[in-house]
Amino acid sequence: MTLSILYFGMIAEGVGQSFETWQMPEPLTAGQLKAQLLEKYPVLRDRKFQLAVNHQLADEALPIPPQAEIALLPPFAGG
Amino acid sequence: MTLSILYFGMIAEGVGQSFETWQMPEPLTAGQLKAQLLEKYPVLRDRKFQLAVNHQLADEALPIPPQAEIALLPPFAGG
Amino acid sequence: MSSKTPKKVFVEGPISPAFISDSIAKHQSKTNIGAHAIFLGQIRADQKEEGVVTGIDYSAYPEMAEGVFHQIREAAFEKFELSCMHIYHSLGLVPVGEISLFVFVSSPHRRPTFEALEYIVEEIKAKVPIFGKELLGDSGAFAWKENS
Amino acid sequence: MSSKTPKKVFVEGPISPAFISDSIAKHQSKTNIGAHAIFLGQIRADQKEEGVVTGIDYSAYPEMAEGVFHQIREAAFEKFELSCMHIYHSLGLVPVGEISLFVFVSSPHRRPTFEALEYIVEEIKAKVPIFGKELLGDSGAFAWKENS
Repeated sequence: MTLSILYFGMIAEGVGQSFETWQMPEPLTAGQLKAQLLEKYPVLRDRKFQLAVNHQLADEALPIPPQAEIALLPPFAGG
Repeated sequence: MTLSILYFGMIAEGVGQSFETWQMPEPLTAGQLKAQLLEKYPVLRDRKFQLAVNHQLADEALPIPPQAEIALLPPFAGG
Repeated sequence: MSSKTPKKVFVEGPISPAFISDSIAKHQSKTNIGAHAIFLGQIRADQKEEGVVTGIDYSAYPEMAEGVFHQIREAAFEKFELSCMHIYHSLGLVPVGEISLFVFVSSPHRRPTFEALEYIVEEIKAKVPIFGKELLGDSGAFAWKENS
Repeated sequence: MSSKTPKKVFVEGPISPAFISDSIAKHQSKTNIGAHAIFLGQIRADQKEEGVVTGIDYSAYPEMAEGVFHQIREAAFEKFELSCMHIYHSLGLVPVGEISLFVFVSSPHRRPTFEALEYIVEEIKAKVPIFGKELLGDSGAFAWKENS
């Protein structure tokens, strides 16, 4: 499965990019994906963010569908 | 003592004028003045109004000062 | 009561959208403000027994009304953390669809603006000696408005 | 969820007072409306460690944000007796003193407008993926804004 991963605001600043694709050999949950992201980008350990899967906030148990659009969202600042 | 009496809105419409002066031979309270107004203008018995004395809402026990400005205020409709 | 002189509240006829945007624009130089809240009262075409409301003819006891507006201002500044407050109310004829009340509060933060806006509008409706004659249809009929 | 298509919320740069008065004027033909309430978010010149805020550069996750705005709209129409609701938010740079958020609700009566205004603003602050980079002083320093 191929995941699109989007980074926003201070998260994009931390990882140095706003978009990439990941090839995942087997199904995984949002929590497992988050662990892999923290491993690849240790800078994320110090930053608050939420994970959205296909435009919905996801809790850790959510299975990631194939071709999902993943977004790492820092704290909101609208208004 | 001479009182100025002001009528507003549906009260002015009822009594047919918006201003008059009354000569009062002796001191009286707001409640006594109200009784005299109802006697002179029976139409007021069917209309809701509050009495203001010198720009302040008055309860019935308030003594009317000499030269006071009295106002008969129908229900408020601001906004 | 403070010694500030009462601010002018009454305007003749409807309050225009351009007047409102001018008021907003005047606050853009006040860079401690983070939030504005605005209330507008607009004349509704209510159906009454004698016909549809076509406008409201407002009158007031101005000397007393200005004093009550001043008290409402002072109380609101006391209760809420406000940077600015403006109140405008129409006198005379305001046709249906036009604006007769404009309340405008500003603060560094949003919460005081919500609370102050509601407080001020409710106080005005309950305490200010303003009277409204609803004009009905085109027969010359009218009814006296009463706030609930 | 209704089948209505999401309304456009994002505007490029600040929201002008003229845009606000145009929105107000467009509601004067809706003669069942008796009350409008408006919230405006304005950029504050806060003092931070690295300098004074001179503006906020807003970005968003637009595909998700439009969906969340749509949910907030639907929920507000469900909860409150509203005739109209409009929400506009800036993207890109909004300088200090300028307006970045414009929420506009209308109803036959005043009470739903107060309640809906506060509900919608709080929901936007908490749930919409919008991000803000506060520009500080003129050294190029910045800080990321976080709603509380």
